[in-house]
Amino acid sequence: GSSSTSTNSGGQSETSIEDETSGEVIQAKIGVISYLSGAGAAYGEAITQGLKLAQKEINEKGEVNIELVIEDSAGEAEQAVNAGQKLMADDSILAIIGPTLSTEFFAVAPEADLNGITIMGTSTTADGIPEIGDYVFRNSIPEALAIPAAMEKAVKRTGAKKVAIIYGNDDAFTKAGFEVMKRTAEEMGLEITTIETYQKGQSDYKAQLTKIKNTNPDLVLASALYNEGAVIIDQARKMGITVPFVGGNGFNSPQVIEIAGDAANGLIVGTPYFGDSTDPKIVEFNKKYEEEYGKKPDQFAAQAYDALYIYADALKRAGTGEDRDAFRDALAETKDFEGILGLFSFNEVGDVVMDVTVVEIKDGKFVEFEE
Amino acid sequence: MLGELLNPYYLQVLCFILINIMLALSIYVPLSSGQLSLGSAGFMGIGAYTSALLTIHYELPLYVTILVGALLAGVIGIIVGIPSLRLTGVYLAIATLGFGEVIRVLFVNWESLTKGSVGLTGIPQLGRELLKFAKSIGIEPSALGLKNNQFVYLSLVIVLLIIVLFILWFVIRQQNSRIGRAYSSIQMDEKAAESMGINITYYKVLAFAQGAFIAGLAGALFAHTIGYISPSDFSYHRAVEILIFTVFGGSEVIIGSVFGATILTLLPEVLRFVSDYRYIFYGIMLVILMAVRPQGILDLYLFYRLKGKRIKRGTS
Amino acid sequence: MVLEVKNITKRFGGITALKNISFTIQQGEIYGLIGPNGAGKTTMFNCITNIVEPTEGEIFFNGEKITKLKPYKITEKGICRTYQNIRLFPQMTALQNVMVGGHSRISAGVFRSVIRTKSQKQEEKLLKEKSEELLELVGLGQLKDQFAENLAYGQQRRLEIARALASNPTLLLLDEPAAGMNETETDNLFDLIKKIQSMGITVLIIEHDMSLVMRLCDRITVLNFGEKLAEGTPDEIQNNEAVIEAYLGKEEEETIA
Amino acid sequence: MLKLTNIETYYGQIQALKGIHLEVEEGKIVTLLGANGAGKSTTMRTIAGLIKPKRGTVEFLGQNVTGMRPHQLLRKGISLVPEGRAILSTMTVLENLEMGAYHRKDHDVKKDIQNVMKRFPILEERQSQLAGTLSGGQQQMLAIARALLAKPKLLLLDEPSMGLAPLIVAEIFNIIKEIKEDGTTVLLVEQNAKQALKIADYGYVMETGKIIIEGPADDLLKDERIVEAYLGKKKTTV
Amino acid sequence: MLIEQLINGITLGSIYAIVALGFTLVFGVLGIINMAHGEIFMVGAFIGVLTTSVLGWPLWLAFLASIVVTSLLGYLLEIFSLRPLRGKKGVSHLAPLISTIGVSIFLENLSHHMFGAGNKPFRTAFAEIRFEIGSITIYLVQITIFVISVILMVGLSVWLSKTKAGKALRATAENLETASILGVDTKKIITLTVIIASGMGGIAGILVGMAFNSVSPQMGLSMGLKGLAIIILGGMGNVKGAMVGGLILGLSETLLVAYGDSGYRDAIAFIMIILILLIRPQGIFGSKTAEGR
Ligand SMILES: Nc1ncnc2c1ncn2[C@@H]1O[C@H](COP(=O)(O)OP(=O)(O)OP(=O)(O)O)[C@@H](O)[C@H]1O
Ligand SMILES: Nc1ncnc2c1ncn2[C@@H]1O[C@H](COP(=O)(O)OP(=O)(O)OP(=O)(O)O)[C@@H](O)[C@H]1O
Ligand SMILES: CC(C)C[C@H](N)C(=O)O
Ligand SMILES: [Mg+2]
Ligand SMILES: [Mg+2]
Repeated sequence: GSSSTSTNSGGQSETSIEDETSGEVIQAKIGVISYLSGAGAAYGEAITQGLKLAQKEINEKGEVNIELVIEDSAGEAEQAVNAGQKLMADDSILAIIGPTLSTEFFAVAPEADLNGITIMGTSTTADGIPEIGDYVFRNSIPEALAIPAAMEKAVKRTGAKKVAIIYGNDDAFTKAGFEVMKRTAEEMGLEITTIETYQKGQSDYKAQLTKIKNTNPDLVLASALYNEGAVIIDQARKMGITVPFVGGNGFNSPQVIEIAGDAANGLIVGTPYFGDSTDPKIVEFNKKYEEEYGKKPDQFAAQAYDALYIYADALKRAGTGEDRDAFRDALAETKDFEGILGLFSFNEVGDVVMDVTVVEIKDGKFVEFEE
Repeated sequence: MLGELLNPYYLQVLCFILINIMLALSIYVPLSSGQLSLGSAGFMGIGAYTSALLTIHYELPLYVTILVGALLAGVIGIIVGIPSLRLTGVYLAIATLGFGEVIRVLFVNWESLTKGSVGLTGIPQLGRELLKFAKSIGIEPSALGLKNNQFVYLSLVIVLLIIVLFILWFVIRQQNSRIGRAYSSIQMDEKAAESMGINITYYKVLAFAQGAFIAGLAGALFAHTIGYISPSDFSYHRAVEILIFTVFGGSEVIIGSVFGATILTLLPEVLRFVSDYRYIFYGIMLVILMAVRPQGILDLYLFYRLKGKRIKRGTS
Repeated sequence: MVLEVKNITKRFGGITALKNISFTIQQGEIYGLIGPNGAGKTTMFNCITNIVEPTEGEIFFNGEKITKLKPYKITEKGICRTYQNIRLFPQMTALQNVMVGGHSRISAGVFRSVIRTKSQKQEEKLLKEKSEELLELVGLGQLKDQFAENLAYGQQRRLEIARALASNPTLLLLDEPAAGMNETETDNLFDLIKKIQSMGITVLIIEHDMSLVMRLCDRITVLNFGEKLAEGTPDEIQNNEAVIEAYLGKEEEETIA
Repeated sequence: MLKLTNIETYYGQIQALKGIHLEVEEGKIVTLLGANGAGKSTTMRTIAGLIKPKRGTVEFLGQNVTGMRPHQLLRKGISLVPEGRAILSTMTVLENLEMGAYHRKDHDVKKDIQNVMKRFPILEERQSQLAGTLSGGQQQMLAIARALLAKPKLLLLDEPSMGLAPLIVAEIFNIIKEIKEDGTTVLLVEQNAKQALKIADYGYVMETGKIIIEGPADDLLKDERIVEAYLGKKKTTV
Repeated sequence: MLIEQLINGITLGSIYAIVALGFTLVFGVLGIINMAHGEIFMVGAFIGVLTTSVLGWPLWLAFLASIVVTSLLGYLLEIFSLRPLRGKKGVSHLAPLISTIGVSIFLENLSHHMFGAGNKPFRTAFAEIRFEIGSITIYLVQITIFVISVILMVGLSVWLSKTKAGKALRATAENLETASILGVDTKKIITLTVIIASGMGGIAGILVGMAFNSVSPQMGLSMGLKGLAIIILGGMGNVKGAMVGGLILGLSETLLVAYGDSGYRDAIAFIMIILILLIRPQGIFGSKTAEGR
C-alpha cells in the first residue's frame, strides 16, 4: 500500500473528509524523541518540522489520526533515555520515532526493544542500529550506503588517485562516516595523503587545511555535519583548495550553500533525498514545507516526513493504533513504500533498502551528479 | 497505584538522580577540604570505561568490574591529586577541568580500546543482570507481583539507593570526626590548619582521591544503567553540571549536594512542558538563585537552625 | 632546655629579616620576644614552626633538630602557635576550632572514624571534654557553639590560645596576644598566661604591651632590625640603654593608682 | 561637625549598635572607648559609610550624609583608618600611599608623600616593597600615613596603636596631636584608654552597642567606673 | 608550509589572546572567572553577522554595533549576576562562577532561539582582501587581528600600571572595602571593567567571524575554555600573560595539527596548563603572595 501526497494540493480545504470517515479513523499516539535544545538542535528542528507537516497532512486525509508526543533529548543520551522511558511507560503510546543522534539511539533503542515498542530512527546513520533488536528500525540510509556511492562516482569522473580525509573525531556520526570513507578509499585503491581531524565547535580549520593543501590531493573526503562542513569547505576554497569535496549525509543540506556560498561548489554527496529534484512529489513537498516554515527542507526533514508516512502506512495495515506488536509486524513488512525519498523497504533486520542519489553543488545549487 | 509508582520512567529518572547524587558528592568531598576539583567528569569516565570494557571483554561479574572501575579512578585520583596540591582555588578548578578534558580526548583518540567517539554499546545493564540472577535462583518477578521491566528498574533503584546511602553514611560519619574536622580546617585556612598539626598533604590527597573514587563508582554505575557510553558523556558539560548540583544545593553542607542533584535532575524533566525554553529558564534560575542565596539553597546556618541551634549569620 | 635557636638567619630577597639569632628557652619559663616593628619577631615564629624555612641556622626542640620538619610534625612534637593576624577557622564553632587543635593528640583514621570504634568514641569524648575545659579556661565557655567569625576581636584572640593549647604543647608561641585588648582585658590575659605556665607549659611571647611583658616574662630577648639587641631579665632590659633607645623610649609615664 | 542620632546598625540579624548618639565638634579629638565587641568599630564603619545603619541619621557639617557611599564621604572629608590595617598587600608601599591621595586633584601630592615618608622613615626605605610583606606594625604605619594623605577634615582612627612598638605608639599619639593642631578633627577608637583620654578633648564609652558614659576627657580619666573597667586594676609599672 | 602554519597560529593565538584579555581583566578586578565571557564574545560575532550580512552595514559600523551591544551585555551581566553577590558574607568564589555559568547557558540558548542553531556566514568584502607572497596567502584580516590584539594588550597594560584609574582598579581588585574608603567609586570601576572586558569580547567575536566565516551559538564555549586555559597559563589577572599565553596556545595548536596528531588539539591547551602549573603554580607571569603573618 502506498500513501502519496497527490490529492492534497497545499491548502487546508478538505475538512469534509474527516466527517465522513470519522467512524473508522485509526487513532494512534506516536512518541517522538528529538534533539531540540543545544548544539545540534537544528537537526531536531528539521526533524520535528518534517514530522509535523506529515502529521497535518495525514490527519487531514482522515484514515488515521496521529497524535505526536514530542520530547526533547538535548542531544544527550541520558535525557534521551529519560524521554524514551517516559514514552514507553505511557501505554497509550504505540511507537517511537527518534532520537536524532546515533549516540542517543544506542542508549534508547535497547530499552525500547526490551519493552516491545517499535522505535525508528529517521536520521541515525551509524553502523549497527537496526541490529539492536526486532523492534528497532530506521529509514535513514546508513553512511555505509551513501558514501561509497558518492565516492565511486566522484572518482570515476575526476580520475582521482589521491585523497585527503578530514573528519570530526569526537562525534560518533562523523567518525562512523570517516571509517566508511577510509574503508572505501582503501578498497578502491586510492592513496590517502593525510587524515586530519577536528573537534566540535572549532571555528578555525586552517591548520588542517594547510596541511591538506600541501599534500595536493585530487579529492577531499570530509565527514562532517553541515555546520562545520560548510565552514571547512569555505575556508578551504579561500586557501586555494579547489578540488571537489565528497561528504556524508550530514553534509547534505541547503544550509551548506547558505553558509559557504560559492565556496560550496564542488561538494558531492550521496543522499536518499535530492531537494532540487524536479520530481513533482519533491517540488510539492518543498513548497508546502516552505509555506509552513519559511525555509527549504533538508534531508532530515524529508526523512522524518517520510518516516511518519511509513508509520501511517503500517498503521493502516495493522488496523489498530493500540497493539504495539501488531504495529511492529506491520511495519516490518513495509515494502516498496513510495515516499518522497523514493521506493522504500526494510530488509530482514529493519534497515533501509533504497536507492542512493548522488548530487553535487554546482553554481550554488544541488544538481544531480553527472558523470 | 503500585503499578503507577513503579513506572519505569520514574524509576529511570530516580536512577539518574541517585547517580547524580554520587557525582555531586564527588565534588563535595574534595570541596569540604577546600579543593574545588572539576575533574569528576574525567574520573567518572575512567570508572565507566573501565567497568564497561571489563564486562564486555572479560565477562567479569558486575560487582567486580564496578569496584575495579571505582578503584582505578581512586588510584588515578591519588596520582593526579599529589601534583595538584600545589594549586589552589580557580587554578585547581581549571587544571582539573583540564584533566577531565584530557581524559575525554584520550577516550576519543584511543580507538583500539574505546572505539573512539562511537562509544561502547551493549554494556550489560545492572538491573537486567539482577533479573537474570534472580531468575537463576528461582525468583520470578511475577511472584512479587511485578512485571519483568518493573523488576529490572526497581532492583536497579534499590541497588543504587543502597550505594548512595552507604556513601552518605560514610561521608557524614567521616565529617563528624577527626578527619572531617581536618578537612574543614584545611578548607578555611590551610596554613593555620598545618600549624595545628594537620598533615595537609595527606588529607588533601585523601579527599581528592575519595572524590575520584566516588566519581569513578558513579561512572561505572552510570555505564551499567544506561548501557551505552561515549566520550561525550564525560565532557565539560558534565563537569559543570556536577558542579552546579553541589553549589546549587549548597556546598557547605552535605545535604546540599543531595538536594541539588535531586532538584536539578528533576528540573529538566519537570520543565519538559516548556521544552524549547527550558535551558533559558535554567540559566535564569541559576542567576536568580545565586543572587538570593549565594551559599546555595541550604547553608550551614540554615542547617544549624534546623538542628535547633540558634546561630545567626552576619553580613559584612 | 626546651628550645634552642642557633644562628638563625632569614633573608627575603634583599631584606635580611633575621641575622644570626640564637637564644635558648628553659622548661617552664615565660620568655619574651620584643623589638620594634619589623624587627623580625614574627619571622622568628615562622622559622620555629617552619612556616618559612630559615636561610641558615638550626633549631632544636627538646634536644631534637626540627629545622626541616613539616609544620604539622613540629606541632606533633609539641610546639603550637597563635597568629598576629587572627587565623581562626571562621565557620566552625568555637568548640570545633579547639577540637581541631587537638588533632595531633588523637589518632583515628578514616576507617576508625567511620566505623566509630570504641577507642575512637572514647578519644573523641575525651577531646571534647578537654576542649570544653580549655574554653572555660580562656573564658569562652558560654560561647562554645558560636561561630568563630561572630566573636569579637578579643574573644577571637583567646579562642586562638585555647585552640593552640588543645594540641598539648610543651611550648606555646603567642604572637601579640594582647593586641586590641584594653587594660582590664590585658590583666585577664596575664592571669591566663600565668595559669598556662602553671600547667607546665613553656611560653614564648611576642608583645608590644610592655606592662604585660615586664610583669609576665622571666627572660626577654630584644630584636632590632633582625639582630639581637639584648637578652636578659625584665629589669635588665628595662634599664638597657640600647633597648630604651631603639624600642622602649624614655619613660615619661607616671603610674596611676 | 559630626552628629550621630539614634544610630542602629545590624550585621544580618545581629544588632551591633542600639541607638547611638554621638557628636564630634570641629577641631577636637574625641575618643570612643569600650570593651571588645562593644561596637566601636561598627560605629566607625557606619560613619565611614561601609555599613548602612538601619535607623538613625549621620550628619556631617550640617548635612545629612546617612547612607552615602564611602568614596562620597571621603570627598566630603571623612577618612577612615580601619581596624586591622587593610593595606593593599599586592601593591607597593608607594602605590599604597598614592592611593591615599586618590581623590585629591591638587598638585601637592608628591610633596605630601615626601612629608609622610619623613615621618615614617621605614616607609621611604621600603617604598617599592609589596605592602603585604611588611611586618604587622609597618603595615599599621602605612595605613595611618595613607589616611593622612587624604587630607581629611575628619579622621577616623580605629585602634591606630594596635601592634605598634611603644616608641611608635608615642609617636602616633604625637602625630594625632599634630593633626589636630593642623585643624583636622579626629575621632579615635583606642584600647589604650589612658593615653587616648590624655590627648582627647571629649570621650564616649560604649558597652554592648550603647553609649553608657560620656564627658570631657579629663573627667573621664578620673571616673571610677572607667578606671575600674578600662584602665586595669593592677598597677602599670613600667 | 611552516610559514603558512605560523601565520595561522599567530592569527588564532591573537584571537585567543583578545578573548583571554577579557577574562583576565574581570578576574584581575573581581577575582571572578566570568564564565559568560565566551557567550558575550559569541553575541558580538552574531551582531557582526546581523549588521553586515543581513542589514548590509559597513564594517566599521558593525564593529561599533558589536562593541555597543556586548558592552551593554557586560553592564547587564554586572547588574544582574555579579553585583547582587558582592559584599555578602559567605559568598564563596563558587557563587559568581555558577551565576555566570547561568548567564552563559541563558545567552547560548537565547541566541539559539533568536538566530537558529546553525552556523551563520559572515560576509564582508574586507575579509576577502589578501596578499600573495610567493605561494603564501595572507589575508588583511589576519594582520588586522594581530595588530588589534597587540594594541589592546599594550593599551591595557599601560592603562593598568600607569594611570590613576588603573591603580584604582587594582586596589578594587585587592580589597573592595579598602578601595572604597580611599575614595574609589568601586561600583563604577567594577562596572566599567566588566563593560570594557565585554566590549573586547565583542571585538574578538567580530574578528573571529570575519577570519573564519563561521558564527554559531556554540562558538562561545570552546573559545571560553581556551580563554580560561590561557589566563591560567599566563598567570591570572596578568595582561602580558594573556597575550603570551594566547600566542603560545594558538601556535602550539596549529603546530600540533601540522606536525602531530590533530586529534589531540583540544587537549593541548590543558596538557600545557597542567605542565606549566606543575612548574610554576602561579602561571608564567603570575606572582606569589606572602604567608604566615
Ligand atoms: N615574605 C616577605 N617578603 C619580604 N619581606 C618580608 C617578608 N616577610 C617579612 N618581611 C620583612 O621582614 C621584616 C621582619 O618582619 P616581621 O613580620 O618578622 O616583623 P615583626 O618583628 O613581627 O614586626 P611587628 O611587631 O610589626 O609585627 C620586615 O621588615 C618585613 O618587611
Ligand atoms: N561581620 C560581622 N558579622 C556579625 N557580627 C559582627 C560582625 N562584625 C562585628 N560583629 C559583632 O558586632 C558587635 C560589635 O563589634 P565591633 O567590631 O564593632 O566591636 P568593637 O567594639 O570594635 O570590638 P573590638 O575592640 O574587639 O574591636 C560584636 O558583638 C561582634 O561580634
Ligand atoms: C542529525 C544527524 C547528523 C545524525 C547523524 N546522522 C547520526 O547518526 O548521529
Ligand atoms: Mg609581627
Ligand atoms: Mg573594633
